[in-house]
Amino acid sequence: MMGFPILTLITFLPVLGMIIILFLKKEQGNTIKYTTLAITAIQVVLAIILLTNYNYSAAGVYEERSFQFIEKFRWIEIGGISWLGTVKIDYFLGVDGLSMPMVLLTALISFIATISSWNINHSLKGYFALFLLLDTGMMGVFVALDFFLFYIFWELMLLPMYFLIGIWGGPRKEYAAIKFFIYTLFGSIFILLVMIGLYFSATETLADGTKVFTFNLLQLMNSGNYTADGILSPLNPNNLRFIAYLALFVGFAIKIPMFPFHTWLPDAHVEAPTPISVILAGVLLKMGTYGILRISYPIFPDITRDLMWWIAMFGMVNIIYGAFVALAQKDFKKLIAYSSVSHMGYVLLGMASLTTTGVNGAIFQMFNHGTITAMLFLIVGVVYDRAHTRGLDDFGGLALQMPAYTGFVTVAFFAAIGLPSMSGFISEALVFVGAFGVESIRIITMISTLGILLGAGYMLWTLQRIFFGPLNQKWATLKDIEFREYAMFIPLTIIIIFLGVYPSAMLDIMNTSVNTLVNFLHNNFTVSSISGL
Amino acid sequence: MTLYDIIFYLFAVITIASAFVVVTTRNVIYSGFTLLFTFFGVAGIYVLLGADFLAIVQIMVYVGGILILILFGVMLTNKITDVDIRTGTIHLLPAAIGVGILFGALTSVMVWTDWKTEPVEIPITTTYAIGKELLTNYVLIFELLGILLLVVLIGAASIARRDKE
Amino acid sequence: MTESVLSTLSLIILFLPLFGFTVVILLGKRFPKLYLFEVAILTIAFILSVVVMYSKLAYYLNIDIISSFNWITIGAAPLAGVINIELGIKIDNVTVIMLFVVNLISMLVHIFSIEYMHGDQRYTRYFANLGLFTFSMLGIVLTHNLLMMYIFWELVGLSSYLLIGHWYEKKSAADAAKKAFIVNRIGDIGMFIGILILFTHYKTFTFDTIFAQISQGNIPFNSEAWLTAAGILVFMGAVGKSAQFPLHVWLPDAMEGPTPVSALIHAATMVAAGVYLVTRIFVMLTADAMLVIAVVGAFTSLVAATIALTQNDIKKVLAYSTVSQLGYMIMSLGVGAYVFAFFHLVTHAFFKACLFLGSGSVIHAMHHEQDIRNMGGLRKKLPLTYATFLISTIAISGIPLTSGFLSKDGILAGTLAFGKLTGHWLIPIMGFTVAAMTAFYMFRLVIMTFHGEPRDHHKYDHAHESPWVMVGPLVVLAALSIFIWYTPNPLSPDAGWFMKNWVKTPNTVVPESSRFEFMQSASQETEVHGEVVHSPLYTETMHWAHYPAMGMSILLAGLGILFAFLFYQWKKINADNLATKIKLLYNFSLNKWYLDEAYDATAVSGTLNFSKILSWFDNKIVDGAVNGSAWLGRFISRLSNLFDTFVVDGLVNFTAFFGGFIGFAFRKLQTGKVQTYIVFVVFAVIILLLFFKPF
Amino acid sequence: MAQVGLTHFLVISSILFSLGIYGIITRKNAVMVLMGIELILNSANINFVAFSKFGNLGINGQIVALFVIVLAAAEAAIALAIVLNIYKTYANVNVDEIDHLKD
Amino acid sequence: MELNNLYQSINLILPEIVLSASLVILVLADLIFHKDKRLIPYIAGIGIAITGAFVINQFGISGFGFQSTSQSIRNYGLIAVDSFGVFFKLIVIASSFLIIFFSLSSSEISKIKDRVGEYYALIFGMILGMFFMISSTDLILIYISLELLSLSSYVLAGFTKLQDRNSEAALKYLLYGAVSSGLMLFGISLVYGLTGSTNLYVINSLIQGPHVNLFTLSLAVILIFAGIGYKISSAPFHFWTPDVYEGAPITITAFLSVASKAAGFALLIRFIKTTFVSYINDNGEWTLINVFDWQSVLIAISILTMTLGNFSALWQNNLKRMLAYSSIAHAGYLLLGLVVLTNQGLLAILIYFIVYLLMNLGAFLVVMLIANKINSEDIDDYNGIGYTSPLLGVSLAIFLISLTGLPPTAGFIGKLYLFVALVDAKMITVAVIALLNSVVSLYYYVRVLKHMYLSKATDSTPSIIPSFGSRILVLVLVIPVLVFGIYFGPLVNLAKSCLVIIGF
Repeated sequence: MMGFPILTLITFLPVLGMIIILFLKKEQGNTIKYTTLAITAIQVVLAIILLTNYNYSAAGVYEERSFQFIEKFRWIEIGGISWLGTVKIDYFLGVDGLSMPMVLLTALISFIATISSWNINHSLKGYFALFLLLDTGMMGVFVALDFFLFYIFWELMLLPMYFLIGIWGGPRKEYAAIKFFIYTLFGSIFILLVMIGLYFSATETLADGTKVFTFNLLQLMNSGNYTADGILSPLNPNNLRFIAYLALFVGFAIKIPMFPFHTWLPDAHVEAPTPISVILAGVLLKMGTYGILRISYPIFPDITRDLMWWIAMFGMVNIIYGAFVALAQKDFKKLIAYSSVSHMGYVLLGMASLTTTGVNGAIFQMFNHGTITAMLFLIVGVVYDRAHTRGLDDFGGLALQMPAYTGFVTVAFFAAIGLPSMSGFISEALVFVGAFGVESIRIITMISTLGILLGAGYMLWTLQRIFFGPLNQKWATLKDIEFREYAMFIPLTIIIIFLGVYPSAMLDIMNTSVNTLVNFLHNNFTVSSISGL
Repeated sequence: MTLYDIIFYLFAVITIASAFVVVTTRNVIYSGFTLLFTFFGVAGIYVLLGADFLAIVQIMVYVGGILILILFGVMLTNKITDVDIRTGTIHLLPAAIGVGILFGALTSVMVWTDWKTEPVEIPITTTYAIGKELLTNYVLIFELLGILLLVVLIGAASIARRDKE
Repeated sequence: MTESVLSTLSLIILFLPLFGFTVVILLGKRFPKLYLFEVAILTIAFILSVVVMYSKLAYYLNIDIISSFNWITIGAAPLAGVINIELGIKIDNVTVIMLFVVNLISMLVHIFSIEYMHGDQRYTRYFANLGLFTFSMLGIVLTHNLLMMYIFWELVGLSSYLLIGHWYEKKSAADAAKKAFIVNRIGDIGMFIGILILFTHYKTFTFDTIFAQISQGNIPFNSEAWLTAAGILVFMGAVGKSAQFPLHVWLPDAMEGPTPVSALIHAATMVAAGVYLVTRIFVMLTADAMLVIAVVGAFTSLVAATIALTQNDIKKVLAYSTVSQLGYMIMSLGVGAYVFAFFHLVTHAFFKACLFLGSGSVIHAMHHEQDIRNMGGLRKKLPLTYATFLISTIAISGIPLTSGFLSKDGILAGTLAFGKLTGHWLIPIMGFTVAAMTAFYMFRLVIMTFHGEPRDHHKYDHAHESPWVMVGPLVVLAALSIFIWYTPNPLSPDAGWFMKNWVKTPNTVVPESSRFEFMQSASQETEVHGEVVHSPLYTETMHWAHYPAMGMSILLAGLGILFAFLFYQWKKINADNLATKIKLLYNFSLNKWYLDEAYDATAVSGTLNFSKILSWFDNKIVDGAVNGSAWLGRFISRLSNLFDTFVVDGLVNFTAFFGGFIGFAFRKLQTGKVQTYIVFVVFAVIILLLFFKPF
Repeated sequence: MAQVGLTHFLVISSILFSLGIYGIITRKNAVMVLMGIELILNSANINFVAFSKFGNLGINGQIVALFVIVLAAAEAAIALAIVLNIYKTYANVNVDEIDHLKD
Repeated sequence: MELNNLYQSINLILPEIVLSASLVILVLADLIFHKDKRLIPYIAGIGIAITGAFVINQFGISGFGFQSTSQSIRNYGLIAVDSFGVFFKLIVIASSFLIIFFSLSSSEISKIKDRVGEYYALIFGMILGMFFMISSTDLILIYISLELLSLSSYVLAGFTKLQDRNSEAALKYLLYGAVSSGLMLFGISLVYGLTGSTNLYVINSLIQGPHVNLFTLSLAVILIFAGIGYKISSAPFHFWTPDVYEGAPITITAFLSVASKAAGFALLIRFIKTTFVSYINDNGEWTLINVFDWQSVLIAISILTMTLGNFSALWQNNLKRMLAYSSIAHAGYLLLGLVVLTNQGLLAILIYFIVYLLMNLGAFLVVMLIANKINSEDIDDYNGIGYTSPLLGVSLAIFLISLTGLPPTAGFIGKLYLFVALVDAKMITVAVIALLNSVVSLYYYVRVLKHMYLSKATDSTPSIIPSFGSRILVLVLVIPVLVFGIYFGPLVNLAKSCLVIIGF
């Protein structure tokens, strides 16, 4: 299995699909749809193959040999001249416990989103082409182990996203699209800067013993690789690691989105077409937190240790703030959007704890939020397709009209509330357990538990406003969900409940890596001269 | 106060005064003709600087060429009928300020800089030397100027000529 | 039968209802008759539970059967040590008795519902949800660890939500369901934090492990304050579930659900879960924690009783009496009368279920009339219902020869003893007052419903006795309210097997320094395991308290009943006049101490307004700060139509706003007049010259 | 007044230069702007010649001046052509009125 | 001066000679086939191709040409041939070659086919000027070649005479250019006075001496910079750019925006490096002579330039004008490479130029093809054009994204290397400003995409099917933009081999 470049395949398969689609005619709408469906389906299959061949005891994180499905070869090589060493950039893919869940998530969500894209009605060709391009970008971000490659994939998503929101979006799509674009670009320039800074701060020792600057994330995690005078080198007494960390964090925080960088999210979500909202909430938001775990944490453990309290603080703010704002929303989709803000707060909180349970919880929460919020947005989509409105107060009594739909809604909502026996509960519980275990952020954790209550508040209120009470006669003609929509809901429902009952299925994947990561965070880069806060 | 000085001041006054008129008079024709004196003045200064050949060229090219060209320009771009051709002015204030400062800067530079000066020996005639230089050290530029003139010729023609439509 | 078989059986009992639920919820639409399957399942479960109870009590009387497995394996975590999360069940006497009670009542309710819910448009769904509830409740009963407790805790919350909201097209029902869930959540948060404290310190959720640790003096973060906190916080869960003040407000509203549901969930079982939880953590409660619990319980029971006095909705009265009785149980746990609390839990489950089902039967007969002011004289029409209802009322009022008498009397004695031992006399006083009130309002209910003349003749004429599927359960439950099942001696339960053998006060594990001295710990245990192990002091105080308590309780109950008759039967005193005389008090009670209003005014609207403010803040300030804030944009746009087109152009955004501004400035330079440009060049040269003078 | 030396010539040239700039900026008529340009070139020329004389740099300065004169002629030719073209299009040659290309 | 010296000097200017020859041939050809001039463009193309061949042939050669022998100190020549020069000559050649094909498919040019000979002749004039700008090491030659370039481009700016704006552009360009070069000339005269020489190397050695009047020198330098800055259209000498770019025929605009900018940069770099750098250490860091603080000047100017360019571009509705401003902004970015005063920065500039050549010409090409059809560059006429003419839409999108500098396009690589250079030189703040600028630039680039794709196509939206040749041309530009974005090794290697500036 190792010989076979499965990661490349799973990453670039969509591009292949895109090319195929580009060669199809505009008129062959269905062919295009089914091609996309097939591609994403294969992706899911590949993801499952990955899982079946996955070695649960390999840690990864910072040591190359314990990564899995590694593909590594020289991508860019520029012969050196005296004053500018050789530039070597690797095409370096691999997965470990941190990325595996995300890969699974991406494959799954893309597949579901494809199904829900079925009723996209105009310029299909462009839509699905961009959709697949986006897919590649997302997958790539999660499997890339070279900072440069990572960045390329990271930026690769922007443009398709812009068009997907901007062309197939709602009334204020243009505003939302450009806002998303600008925000994320603004974030990523900081990432770029830090990337370059790191490049000049650490060297990789080649087989022939020569040292060259490197973008290789794993090399950057090794404090021994840093040069004495690199601006981001811990050995350099007046290094800029602290600022760099902040810059990097902002870059990722915008994607999460972390308060106060979250304002692009509601607009983007409200305007985006349903499948794109699903992708956006299901996968894109995770990239922020994933980036922090994969890059900020292991490369800057010193600063991370100093700043954990603040990260937790922001986590708390996200949780509470998001929940409160959600409570006040009148628009179904906006409400869900803000609930995402709240839920990503748990991820931040869990990560901030720097404990195995916490980080496990965080990653698990990333996955669960992916599935649950995806389902929530699909739900919004279903009702919006039928009623062409999202105003919470325009509805009422839909439960009578669409019982099956209501059933799924109930599942999704209670999953979002964090009801035990649903996956959401486990992750949130782990997050709290982990965070509570750390003295310094114990109070923050206690306050954060309010999120559980508020969550129940806005979710149930929504449930009641839309589905309960006497049926609003305006909707007496709405049809209950049909086969295609069952096809979207059932897999998610099954996953949500299965993981709620048997969380180890996911936790075991990440456990080893997370343990390693936490160990690493606590024991490395101790020489840094950062005063902290 | 040697003769040299007197001549110098004479030319200086001619040059500057005429130049002043050129840029201040409102009548295009006038300024066109006063420009003639400026050029003469400059030519005189060349002579004082021992550049006789250059002075000749100055008179021939400027007076004989450029000035005529300019006067043609004036004529062609105005109705011959109206007697005196006036032109308005703009930016007087900023021009005054800017040029004032610039002038100050320049003069101070000119006066306070210790230029690279050496005891002067004036060659008898410069024509031979110039010719030699042009065809040895500056041959490249010389040729290049030739091409430049060709290009200018083509360009000017193609711009100025009336299209047949 | 071996232990493993026993635990297997219990697991079967646990999962049968879930199985039923799954089948019915998935296939219910297609096969409407599936509700019978559900009923059958419950019957089987009940039979099994009888078997389990019998064998446990017969063969393993003093042995706790525990079986567990690793649910989540995190292994050796840095800085935290080994973390593994276990799930498992623990079968002790309390468990099996609860199994029996829950299954029995659940089964009876199922049967009762067949008729009562007949013709409901979500008939099968209803039964499915009942199954789900039963499953969750059994989970609570069986669990041997806090996590599972919490999980099923939430699940009963869910099923109660679904069942209260069964008629969700009624707004009131939907509201009630929501309220129930959210109010419970408040308690749950406390419970969750409590659990976090314990887990963080002990790295396990399992009761016995935690207790063992504590008994070795290893207390959370080495501070007894934390231990107390943990106790109280976990207890908060009970405050929510068992509708203790101040979180009791959800229970009366929950009466919006179908009556059998009220009987099962909001009278007999779920609300008792809180009490059950406290019995589970009883051994780790410090003195302060116990005191808090006792006070909360006592106060709750008092509040509820006062409210119950004036309610006119038959179910509301019962609801408040439930709250009041739950307060009793909590109180009695607080005062250390562990056994009586549990005893009362069981007895109360039976007669309160009976009362609710009886009221259900009445409502059924009266075509969903619930206001007792429109009833009366029904005893002729519904003789059996009346009989059972009366028995249960006597029981709850604590008249001898009933189970209620035994348990209540014990509790009152416990409070009395507590008062004597600790000097907190207020608690017994409250207890006795409540006893009197209880008798009064319960009989008020009976009299107004069944005695006197019918007030609504139309409905009265159509009323008729319910069919056997409904009456049968009533009879069973009424029968179980007689003392004989529990003890041969109608005056003292101590002789009975229930107290003598089955249920014991467990040894406290709390360190000496922070517990009531009358509480005994294993270290001082004098007799073999399985005997009552209160300290001698406590035992004798209880003896001292027994007869006074009994006497007073009978007396007060009698008084209550007497007044009830004076008011409503013989009309010697005009209730309305009295009401008008003490209008203030009357309204206060009638309006439930205005608690709902108070909450709406403060907590609810406060939250909502705050959220509105925040969302405004989000739109205008946060987004605004980044966005160059819409209003500023508009403001500017008035200054120059330039910005107007700008705003319209959809570039309302700080960068663009700012950028537009700069761009605007730059544009002014680009006049199109070449001479102007040249002026700029000249000045540029000058400026460069001035600014970048050589070093 | 001192013995006429380098500085005197330079001052003249700087005056010419300034006047040239002034003319370029202020005169509306394109042709007069061109005259301004000629003034600038002349002033530069004076510099070259003067420097080469007083710096005893041989005759390079003069040669440069020569080139400049040629260039000036060429430039004038082009300029006039363009001005004529403008006149054809706009029927006047007032530079400040030819400002249709702008923001 | 001995003949062999002259002879080998001639060897060094073979490309220029070829250019002049083909210029003359063009003029003659124009006279010969005055009936039908379809052949002319191809003659021009061939001429350029041959020149290119000769330029490539110059790889590796480095030396001075036309050394004067009259005085002992002046053993440096008028021109220097080195790989740096060759690189820029190649840029010029490449862009000229493309421009010829542009002109073939441009409707503007086709309207004046009877004057097409002069058109190409003038273009050759420009090229020749650029070549000498690139390689000259003597202020006089610099001035003259600059004038040659300018004079030809003045004419070309107004060449078509189809719309009023052509003539206006020509006039503005002329006046502005004349003044700038006048200033430059005056500056040169001052330098001449200070050092007694016009040769950069000599000047360099002289200004290292003790007594140089710094104030005078900096005045002179600034005046000279005014001349160069106007060529590379860097603020505050950029004002002509938008107007001229908008007014000139689009082929010329494209040519100016790439080729003459390249020549200007080559000149600036050579001027600074040979005149003001005392020595270069092993890490490729330049040490300035302590006479003029180029670094801070350049920092200020580059930041001003890019900011001004980007923010002004936000407003433009005419695509040509917008691209004009964007080219100003890019001049700012390019200056960053010079700011750091390291070979690394130089490398970045070279790389950026290759990329810039591709993407900017590409953008202009698409704009031109669209303008051919709807003959307007107004952004509102682009509504929905992405749907009706997919090829052009997509390629324009790619070019614009590349101009923004997002992966996976070549534009990203260009920017990346610039920022790498900045960070390496520890100029974080400048880098941040530049990056923020590129965020701003995203606006107006994406605004075009918005109009092309986000607004629906109407019936009036034209569907443009470019000719086969044009399509090929577009692809020729698009594909490298994408490929270099993913695989930029060769790009950088090429640039690396072209860093040698003869001298130090």
